Formats: sequence, structure tokens, C-alpha cells
Amino acid sequence: MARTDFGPPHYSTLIPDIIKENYGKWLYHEQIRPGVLKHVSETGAELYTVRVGSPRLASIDFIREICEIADKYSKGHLRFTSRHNIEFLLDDKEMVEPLLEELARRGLPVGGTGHSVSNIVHTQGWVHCHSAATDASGLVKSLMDGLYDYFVENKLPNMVRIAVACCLNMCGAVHCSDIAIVGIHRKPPRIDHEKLHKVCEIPSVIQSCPTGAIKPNPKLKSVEVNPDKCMYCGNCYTVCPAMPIADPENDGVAIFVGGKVSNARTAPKFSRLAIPYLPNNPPRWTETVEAVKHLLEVYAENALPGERYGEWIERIGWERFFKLTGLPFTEKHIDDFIFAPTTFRTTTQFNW
Amino acid sequence: MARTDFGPPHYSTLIPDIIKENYGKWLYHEQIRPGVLKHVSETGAELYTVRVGSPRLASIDFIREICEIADKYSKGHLRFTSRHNIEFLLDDKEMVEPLLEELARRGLPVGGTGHSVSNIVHTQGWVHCHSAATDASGLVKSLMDGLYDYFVENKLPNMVRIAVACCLNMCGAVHCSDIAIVGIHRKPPRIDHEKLHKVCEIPSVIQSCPTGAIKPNPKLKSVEVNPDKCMYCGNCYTVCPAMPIADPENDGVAIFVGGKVSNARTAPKFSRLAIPYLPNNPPRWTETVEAVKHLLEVYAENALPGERYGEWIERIGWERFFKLTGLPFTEKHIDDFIFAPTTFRTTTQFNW
Amino acid sequence: MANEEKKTPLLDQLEEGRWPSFVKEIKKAAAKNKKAEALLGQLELSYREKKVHWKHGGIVGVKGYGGGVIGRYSDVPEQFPDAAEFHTIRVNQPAGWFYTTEALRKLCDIWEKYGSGLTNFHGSTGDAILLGTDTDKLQACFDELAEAGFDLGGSGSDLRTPSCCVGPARCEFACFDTLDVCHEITMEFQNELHRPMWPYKFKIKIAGCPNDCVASIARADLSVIGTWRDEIRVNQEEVKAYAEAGFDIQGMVVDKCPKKAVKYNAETREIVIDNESCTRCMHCINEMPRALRVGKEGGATLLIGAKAPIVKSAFMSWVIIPFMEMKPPYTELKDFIRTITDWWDENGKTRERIGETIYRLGMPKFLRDTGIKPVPQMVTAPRANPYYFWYPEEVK
Amino acid sequence: MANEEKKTPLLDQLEEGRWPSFVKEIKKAAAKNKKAEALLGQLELSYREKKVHWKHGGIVGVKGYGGGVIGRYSDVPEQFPDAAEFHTIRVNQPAGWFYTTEALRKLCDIWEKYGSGLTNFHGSTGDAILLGTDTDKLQACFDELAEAGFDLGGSGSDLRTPSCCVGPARCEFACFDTLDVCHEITMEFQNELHRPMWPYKFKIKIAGCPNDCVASIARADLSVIGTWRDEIRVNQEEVKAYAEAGFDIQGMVVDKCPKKAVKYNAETREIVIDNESCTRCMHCINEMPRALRVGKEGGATLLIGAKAPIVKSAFMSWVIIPFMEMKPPYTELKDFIRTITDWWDENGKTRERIGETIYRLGMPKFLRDTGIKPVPQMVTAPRANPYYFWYPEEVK
Repeated sequence: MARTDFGPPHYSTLIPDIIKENYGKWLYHEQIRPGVLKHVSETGAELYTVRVGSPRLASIDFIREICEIADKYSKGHLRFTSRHNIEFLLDDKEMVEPLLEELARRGLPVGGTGHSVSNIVHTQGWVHCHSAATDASGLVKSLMDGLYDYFVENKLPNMVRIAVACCLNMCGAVHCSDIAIVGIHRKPPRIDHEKLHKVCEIPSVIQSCPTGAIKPNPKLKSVEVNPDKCMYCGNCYTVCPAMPIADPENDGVAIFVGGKVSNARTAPKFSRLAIPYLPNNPPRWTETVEAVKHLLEVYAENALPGERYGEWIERIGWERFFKLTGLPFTEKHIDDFIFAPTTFRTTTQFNW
Repeated sequence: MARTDFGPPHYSTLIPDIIKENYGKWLYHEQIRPGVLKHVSETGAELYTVRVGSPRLASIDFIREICEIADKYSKGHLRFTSRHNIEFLLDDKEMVEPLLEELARRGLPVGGTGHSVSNIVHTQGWVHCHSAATDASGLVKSLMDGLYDYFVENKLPNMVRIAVACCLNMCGAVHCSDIAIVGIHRKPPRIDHEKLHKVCEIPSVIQSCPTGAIKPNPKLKSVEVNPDKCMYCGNCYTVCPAMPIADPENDGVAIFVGGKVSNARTAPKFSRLAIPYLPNNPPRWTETVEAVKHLLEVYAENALPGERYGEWIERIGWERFFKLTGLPFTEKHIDDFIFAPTTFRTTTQFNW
Repeated sequence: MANEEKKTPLLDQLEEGRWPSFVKEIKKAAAKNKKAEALLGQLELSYREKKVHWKHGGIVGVKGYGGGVIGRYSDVPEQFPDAAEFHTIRVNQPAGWFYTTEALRKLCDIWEKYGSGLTNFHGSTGDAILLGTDTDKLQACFDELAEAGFDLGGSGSDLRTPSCCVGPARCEFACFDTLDVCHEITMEFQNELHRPMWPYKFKIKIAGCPNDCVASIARADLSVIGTWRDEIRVNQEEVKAYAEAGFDIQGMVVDKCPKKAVKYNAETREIVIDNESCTRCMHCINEMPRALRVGKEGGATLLIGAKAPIVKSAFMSWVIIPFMEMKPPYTELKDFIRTITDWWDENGKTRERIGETIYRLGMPKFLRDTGIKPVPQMVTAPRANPYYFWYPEEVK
Repeated sequence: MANEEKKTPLLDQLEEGRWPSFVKEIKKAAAKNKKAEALLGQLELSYREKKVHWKHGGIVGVKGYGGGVIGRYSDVPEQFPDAAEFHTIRVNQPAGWFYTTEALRKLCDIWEKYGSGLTNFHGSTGDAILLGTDTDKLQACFDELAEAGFDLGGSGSDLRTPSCCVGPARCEFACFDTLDVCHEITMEFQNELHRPMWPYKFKIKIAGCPNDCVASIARADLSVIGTWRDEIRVNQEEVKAYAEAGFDIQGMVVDKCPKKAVKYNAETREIVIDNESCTRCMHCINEMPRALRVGKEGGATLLIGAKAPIVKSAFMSWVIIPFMEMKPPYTELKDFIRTITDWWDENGKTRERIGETIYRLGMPKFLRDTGIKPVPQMVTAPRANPYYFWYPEEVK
């Protein structure tokens, strides 16, 4: 019998000495330049962190490459961030510049700290998921190429967190991001009546529908979908493979804005619909990249220093957000789901 | 055939001359003293309004009495406010003092303007409603006796609007009042199975339940109420007299606070649960009167000048409201109805 | 025993205290009228038993109308035979609740003849309420009311009697003529007011400015609330006067402006308003009515859907038309009311308020069906979920 | 034809640009590994057809575990036989995602032997993801991972791999030891992590301060977020230093404090904090980390119920325990996790997250059943409706 339930390696065996010695003793930090942080301890020790953008989908060659760098500059230690960046942890200030030079030589971007666009959190997409309405890796690569300067520089009013989810399951915190890009379907699932009763439990299929659009079809030992109620979430496909919903002609992405998870200053916020649909346009998703760049530029131009995306919109109001961005406001922007009434404007206070 | 559909008398035949002459020309107003307003027109005309509290449930003798006063002081004109106050409209400043003296002689209170408690908006209660869980007139009379000084003086941070509803139907704008007192039931309706199928439509009865607690009882040609789901709203009784819910032992009132309808400064707000239950204690509802006085006193002591009740609570937070008032916070205060999640605190920002 | 019944020891305690006593009022009426006397007795019984003694209303009314009268029956008629029937007549109040003593006395005289002598000035919806008469007196009473110029208000599943604030009759904040709109709408929809034919009640309340002194946003299926499209009018001389009088302009006005749209220069004692950021909340105008006035280009914001907590919990009405001009004969408003009530009539379930119907079927469908243009002013924020609908013509 | 298939004109375009290219990564792996090569081909097909080519996962795994491996099958195996099976192994990451190069190289060596050579560092939940292997290689791969000290993470209806922010390892804001809590909780609940037995997944995310750098409030069924009960520590010398350096303390800190709890005296260049009004939002500390520090009396606020939009729309987690001390061995936290998951296990429906179960049955019932004390910190406001429940023992 194999060993089980022994858990991950203990972190104490993996952290560098400078962290062991100053664990819990950090006094303050500052950003030396975009991508480079300095943390100072009560003991006077100084830790230099160099943050590097990663493709996340990495070959073992890539991992071995960053190991090589870590051996050379950070005594064989490194860590990853919750946004999939790589961090080299240096106890020697003198090694920072050489490391930056080496990273530049190797084409690895340094940034993602301070008022920047950090790496995009994303899901598996066409690379490894069965329910994807769009690819994630290609979309993220195209976006980060387009937003590269925002990663390596600090030229935004505050940090901007972008996330991509390849379908409405929204693995990850996509729904509370400054800018969230979500793969969507736009037509009801097709039903393989022959196969359905063999591979799916009909009561589970019916229960899986958030809008009550699925009812049994006893004649066919299958189900029917009411197209007037179906919102294409694909939850039925997740529980029943005989209801495929992917559709090359109509799938695409939607863009939500203004969310955040931090409790800093204002409470965490959900991202809210800005653009209901852009076409899936691989390999470069040009429309989506342009739309996100535009959303960033309008924010950069109009927000006050320190304002997160959603804080800016809250101050100026959504009516002005749509005016400034030039995006059309449509009936699709108005909620009609469970909590819809709590988004309706029950006051005469608004801007023209 | 009788004349029909001719509508109410035209207001132009009922307004006093000074209003006719200055209609739409008013420039500004000020409160001369509590209960007395002065409106100044572009034409230079000055209109003096004297506001008087009314029992609302009035005999024709009372109406004739105020007509007598109006003939003497305001040229046979008067009006009522949306909060059931009587207003005498004077075009002669010299008549104000004599009118006030006459009102004092007759025991009619002058007030309800500015930072006061105005008259209480209420429903019919035991006087004239079939679904009342408490009386309204007696409760209001007891309250206004207790709050009299707040009506005739301006000693609050801002206006306070109080409303009474004798059951959950909440006729009137009770749910958006600074202080709302609502008659509640606390046990499920009793079912008169003999009578039910004769006087009620069973599908309507089932549909009337907001929580899905009623199901058919085909054997008895009647219905059953699931006590674990029933929230005692009495909506079923409203559609079916065979399901009486009034219960002398358990009925009583709940108190909600912090609502408003005005868009001034902050958006309109719902009133929110402060005290889940106080007993029905006629004729003087002592516990309720004391509770409302206490709620007013804590507000008067702690709110900043100009803050409405709900604005004050919003500034300090509900956690401090419960601390300052000493009211217990119970599970009943936490919403479990449709929009409940939108009231949950999805942030770490709060006070201890 | 008859003597015993007349005793009202509990209610008598409500004759005490400084606030005018409704018990005194009932007693005044009871001294002259057997129905009022019976009411007094039954109310005392309710106080003793802590229990209501009225039954569900039956259908009573006057010829040609389906509403306006609420049937009310005692559940202890053997004890109080004179209260066995105790119907309410709703009299449509004049716009703004203005009366002459002549008009009021006419009402009193009629009610003395046909009813208990007890009234509510006014009921929650706005009608003058005549409390307590018998079925066989309803028609004659109405006939005399009609002769005196008073029509009935609404009840049941109909248009409820519209009501409005005092408006331009006595308020400098009025952004349009609330009394005229109220009267004109009432006249236009007499049929809908008097003959219940909708899924449920429909209330219209008309307020001249965002202070909303008729609480329309809390309870009207259609709230008509005054606003303006141009700029707040500033009288700098009066600003100086406030400053000289010691009023704290910075603290009470500038610091409290929710949009930080007011700037005050303490040296020049002048105010500047950023009208583009202003959301017309009235705060500064309320605080300094002599110096600040609503804009010249007045009209109304229309909001839809308010209701009390029964059944799906309370809604406040929400913006449906950010700005509508309010000029006689108010054709746009009248057409709008027809559009939305037609939609509701077609889509609403029994006992479903229009706000609930829209909630059930969704604002997008409502807007699409009625042709009302979606605008960001309708919401405080767009949806946070991706569950929106695509129509066949929008996809391949 | 074989040559044709290898061509990837669409993906090739993603080798361009300044951001590191995942296509280059796949190609590097494909040069040495047939599974990676097959993936490249299938992905190009997806790009050409704009359509995913994976099927629903079947149940695959390693001995003794119910989770940790995601089965993945190509729907075009005849075209890409080497991608016919392409399972994922989730490797439980070390707390805080710290690695030595030695540990990472071990992972690489194992994956070179058993898998495609492709990885995710890391997956959304936090695990290190090994992408693409065959069913028959799973056990041997796991055995070698185990030998190297790496266990599997969670998948399916189990406890998902807990994760945490960098915490005291490198952050002065950490109010407790997030790494230790993460590791200890992971060890305590190994059974729940490896053997799915709950209604649905359950995520725990641990953040050292309200900045919540692991997005726990957006996606964790249980969010453990650092906070403090005492006062913000102020270093007035450093405040002066900020002032001297030209930092706009009034504008960037005082004016932006959401509770107006910071006062700055521009003359003495000192800051005073009203800690009673402060809601510990981190704003001032974030802006002036050299001058302001979180309190000494650290611990955590526990929040419950976050989830993505499927099915009833997204929830953020909400306060369930305003303050809990975080001291080893974290018995209170472990007991609390057992209490809430036991309740959920008993009351939840299949595929229902704990937040949804609480929504369906009500917070009051949840609190009553679990014995958790209701406190105002759980809500932003009490209920606005009167629909609350009375228990038999509370009424007569």
C-alpha cells in the first residue's frame, strides 16, 4: 500500500534563510521600481523581491530555466504568487541589477507590482477543459502582449486585476476583478436524445437549470429545453454530456468591470457587465484586446490617483462610465436574475 | 342613471386667493416657530401656514370645528397634509397669534414642521380592518401623547417620520419610515377545514403563500400549512377567510428603524428590524411607547445635526446602533428571505 | 346589561393625554348616532380581547362603479347589531387636499344623514374616508355626494386615487404643476379608477421635487417625481446673507453634498455648483432655500414598481423614464401610463403588482415589449451575472 | 499528411509578442514528448474550429484517493491518439508557494518520466498542475511524487487544497501566521481533502490581512482573513518623514478614510486615529506602511459562502465569526470547520455550495443549528421584511 495523506512539504523546509530569520518581523516595504520590492525587517535585514511574469502553462524546460536563475541569484529559492508570477527572493542588493539584466536577456518581463496590470488569472480553456466557450491561454497571451507596458510600468491610477474565465463556471475569482473576461455561449444546448438517457440522470439534469428551463420529455426518455428561459450557462452540459452547448459560430466573450476583492478603502465588489459580447477571434482576439485596452485607457485618463476601477465608476456613476467609454447601454445590462431589484435605481439621484 | 366619472372637485375652486395669485411663484420659505411656516412669493406676498395635529379618525363635529376656525382666521380655506395634519392658510400675519391662541384653547397641538416628529401615518387597525394584528388608532394616540413634545418642538437632529401598520400588508409607506411599528402574528393560521372549500379557491390559497408553506389536503378538500415554513404574514387569510390568523395571546408589534422616502442627500431607504416583538398591550401599549421614546432619545443624543435616523445608523454602523440602544441582536434580525444575501456583510470592515 | 355594554373602561383611558383623542371623536359621534355607538362598543371588545372583530369585506357598491366602497361586516353582529354593516366610502379628495369650509360642511351634512358621522381625513391612499354605513344607504349617499360635486375614489384591482404634494400651490421646490397633473390624470383614467379590471391595484403618486413629500417612491406603482435638466439657480446675495447670519455653509452644505458638487469660497462668500456632477438631491436647496432654487427647466423622473412587503418583500419604485416634460395636456404621460398598464394587464398574474410582474419576467423583457429605451439611469449598476438573453435575430 | 497535421499556423502567431508564450512552451515540450505534440495539434484544431475538443472527465485516480486527478479525454482520439488520455494531476503546493530549486527539479524529473512535460504553476485553486498523462501511468507517477514528498491536492466534492498569501514570510501586514494555518488545516483534513464525500467542493483560503491577496472573499467557502482587535500602531517620526518627503497625507490618507477616522495635524505633522470608528480597511496602512502598522492583537475574521455565478449567481463570503484567535494548534478553527461542514453535509443538496445551502435554508436556521452566536457584524443591515420565524418555545 502506497503512503497516503502525508500532505505537502512543510513550508519551513522551502523558505530561504533570510525569511526564516525574519519571519513575522517585517517592518515595511517599498517598491524600488516596477517589479522590484524591498522589504525591511526589524532586524535591519533587507529582502529584495523581483517579480516576473510567467506564461503559467509552462514546460518543464521553463521550470528548469527559472531554477537555474534562482540558483544563480537567489540561493536556490523562489516562489510563485497567487497571480502566477514568479518571485526571486534576494538577500543581496547587489544581485538585483545583474538579475534584471539576465531576465531581460531571457525575455522575461519584470513588473506586476504597484499601480500596474499584474498577470492575468485564468482558467484552462481549449487547452484542457471540456466546457470552455473560448480559449484562455491564447486570449491571455494576446492581452498581455497588448498590455505589456502596463505590466512593466506603473502608469495607472491604481492596480488593475484582470481575469479570464473560459465559461460561466468562472473558476477563479473572475467575478470580482477590475476587468473580467468571460467566455459565453449564446444558444441553448443541443440535445442528443438517443444518448441522453444512457449517460445522464434526468432529475439531476432538470435540477441543474438555474432558470427552470429544462423539463422532462417522457416519450423520448429525454428532456426539452425552453428556449425562452435558457440563459446558456451550460450547467446542464456540466452534469450531462448529451447536451453539448459549444457553438463555434456564436460563442464568444463578455467583459465585466469594476470588481475587486480587497477590503482596502471600499468593500469588495462584483464585476459588472460592460460589453455583452465580442466574437471569438483566435488566435489574437483582436476585438477583445482592443476593448480591454480602451477600458484601461479611459480609466487611466479619468480616475483620480489611488482609485480602483470600480471606485472610479462608483464616484462618477455608471451613466457617465457608459458616456466616457462610448459603450452602448442595452437591455442586456439590466439584471433580471434573482437579485435584480437590488440593482435598480430606487432614487432620483443620477446624472444626465 | 346617476352621474358617474365626473372626478373630484377642481383644486382651483378650493384654493385661497393668495395661492391663486401666487401659484408657482413662491420664492422661499422659513419656519417662524414650530408649526408655523412663512412662504414668500416673487410678488412679495407672504403666506402663513399653521400646522395642527389631527386624530385623523374624526367626527363630523371635529370637521365642523376646524371649519369654524378656518372661517374665522383663514377666509374659509384649509388643507390637509399627507401626514393627516390640518393646515390653516393665512394671508394676514396679524391673524397668526390669535389663531395660535384659539388652537391652544381648543387643545389642538401646533407643530410637525422642521426637525420634529410629525403626525403618525397609520392604518385602520381594530377600528375598521379585518386583518389587523394590532390596533392602530390607540397605538398612535398613545405614541403621540408620549412624543408630544417632539411634535410641538424642534429638538431632534432632523425630522422623524413614524408610521404604524396594523399588519404585514403595511398599507402606507410604513416600510420606508424613520420608525415603523408593524402589527405581527407569530403563529400559523388555523384552518377551518369544514368551511375552507366552500369559501376559498384552493389554488389561490396555495399561490398566496410567499414561502410555499401551503399544500393541498385532497382528503379534506382543504389545505395544510407547514409550520416550519410559515412566516405568519397572513396573506392566505387575506385571500381565504377560513384561515384566521389573529391570536390575542401572541399577536403584537415589531419596530423597524432607519427608513426614509426623501431623496435628500442620501437615497431612500427601507426601515430595518430593530425590535422583533413587543406585546399587544392595550389601551396604552406602554412597552411600545417606551421603546419608541428610547429609540428617539438615543438618536437625539448621538446623531449629528441634520442626520436622518437611517443616515445616523449608516454612519456609525448597525453594530454600534445595537450597542448604543442596548437592544439585543438576534437571529431574527438576519434576513432569510429572497434578497437576504444582499444584506450579508461581505467585507471585513466593521466595528467591534 | 345594556348599561354594562356601554361602558368602555379601556377606551376611556385613551381620552387622556395631550394629543387629540380619537376616542373622544367616536364618543361625539356615538352621542348622536347608533352606528358610532355600536363601533365604540365593538372596539372596546377588541381592546378587551386583543382581537379584531371585522370580517372580510363582501362586494357592495353603487350603480355603475366596481370600486370606491369597502364592504365591512362585524363578526359579532348579535352583540352590536348597528355595526353589523359598517361600510366605508372612499371620496376622491381634491388635488393637494385643499378644501373650502363650504365643501367640507357639505360632506359633513351628507355623512350626518347617511353614515356614522365618523371620517378619516384622510386615508393612506389619499381619499377622504367616510367610515360606517349600511348597504341600503350607499346609493342615496353617493347620489348626494355627486350632487355636491364629490366622486368616489378607487378600491380593489383598479387605479387607486392618484394623489400629489402641495406643489406650486405653496412650495418653491415644485418642478412642475403636481396638482394639475394629479387632477388631469384622475380625470383621464376615470374608467380605470372606478371599474377594477387589472391584475391588482395600481397607485400613482405625484411629488413636485425629490423630497417626495407624498412618499411616492415607497408605495406608488408609478412615481412621478419632479426634477430639472438645467442648473441650480444661485442667488449670491442671499448666500452672503446666510454667511453673515452665521450659517455654516461649509459644514452643513458643502461637506454634506453627496457628490461633492458644491464649492464655497469663504472669502468672496460665493457658492459654485458643478451641475454636471450634481444628482439633484435637494440637500443644498433644502438647507438654503433663500439662496438656491431648483432649475428652470423642470419636469419629472418617472419611477415604477413600489409596493409593501407582501408577498415578495417590499420594493421601492425605480427609474423608468429619467426625464419627461410635464406640460398640459400631459399626452406623453397619459400614453406612458396606458403602455405600461396594458403590458401589465396582459402579463400580470392575479394579485401581482406591476413591480412584481416586471421582477418575475425581467426588466429586459418589459423594456423590449413596451419599447421603452434602456438607459443607465435605470440601475445603480449593471448586472453582475452573465445570464442574459439572446434573441434569435441576434445570433447565427 | 502527417506533415500537414504538424503545421500550426494559428498557434504560431502566439509565439510573437513580448509576453512569454505558452505556445513556445508547448512546442518545447512537443519536441521531446508525443503527448505534448498531440496537444499542440489538437489545440490548433480548436483554434481552427473555434471549439473545444475535450470530453467530460471519467473517473480515474490513484489507490486510496477519490480526488487529486482529473480525467480528461480527447473527442478526436483518432486524429490525436497520443492525446486520447490527457489526465491532470493536482499536486498540493507548499504553503505560500515557496519552493527550492531542488524540489522543483524533482517535480520536473518525475513529470518528464510520466507525463507530457507540461505544467501549470499554478492552477486557480493553488495546486501545482501536471497536465497530461495516461491512466496507466498515474499510480507510478504518484508513488514517485510521494517519495519526493509531494502529495495530491483536492478535486471533486471534497475539501479543495487550502491556499494562503505570503503572510509573515514576507509581509508586514500579516495579522497571523497564514502559512502555518494553511499547512496545519491541510494536514488536519487530509481525509476530507483526498476522499470526496460532501455535497460539493469546499474551498478554504487564508489571507493575512484585509487586502486579501488570495481573493478568498470572492471564492472561498471559508475565508480566513487577518484583522486585529486593538489599535493601529503609529510611528510619528515616520509620519513626519512622509510629510517632509512631500506625501499628501491629508489628500491621500485622511480624506480617503472611509470612516473619517484619521486626523492629521499639519502643524505638528502628527496623525491621530480614532480606532473605535476605524473598520480596519488597511487604506492608511497601505499608503504609509513605514508609519502605520496593523495592531498587535492579531487574529482573523472568518467569512463563509463565496462561490462563482453558477447556479444562483455569485456570492462573496460574509462574516460569520468577527474575530478568532489564530494560535497553534488552531483547535477553535478546526472545530469550527467540522461544525459547519457537518451541518452542510447533513443539509446540503448535491452540487450545492455551503453558501447556497445557507441561502436556501436561511442564516437564522444555520446559526441555530450550529450554535454560532448571531452578531450585527454578520450583516450590513438587519432585515427589511417582517418574515421571521418564531419557535414553539417562544410563543404561547
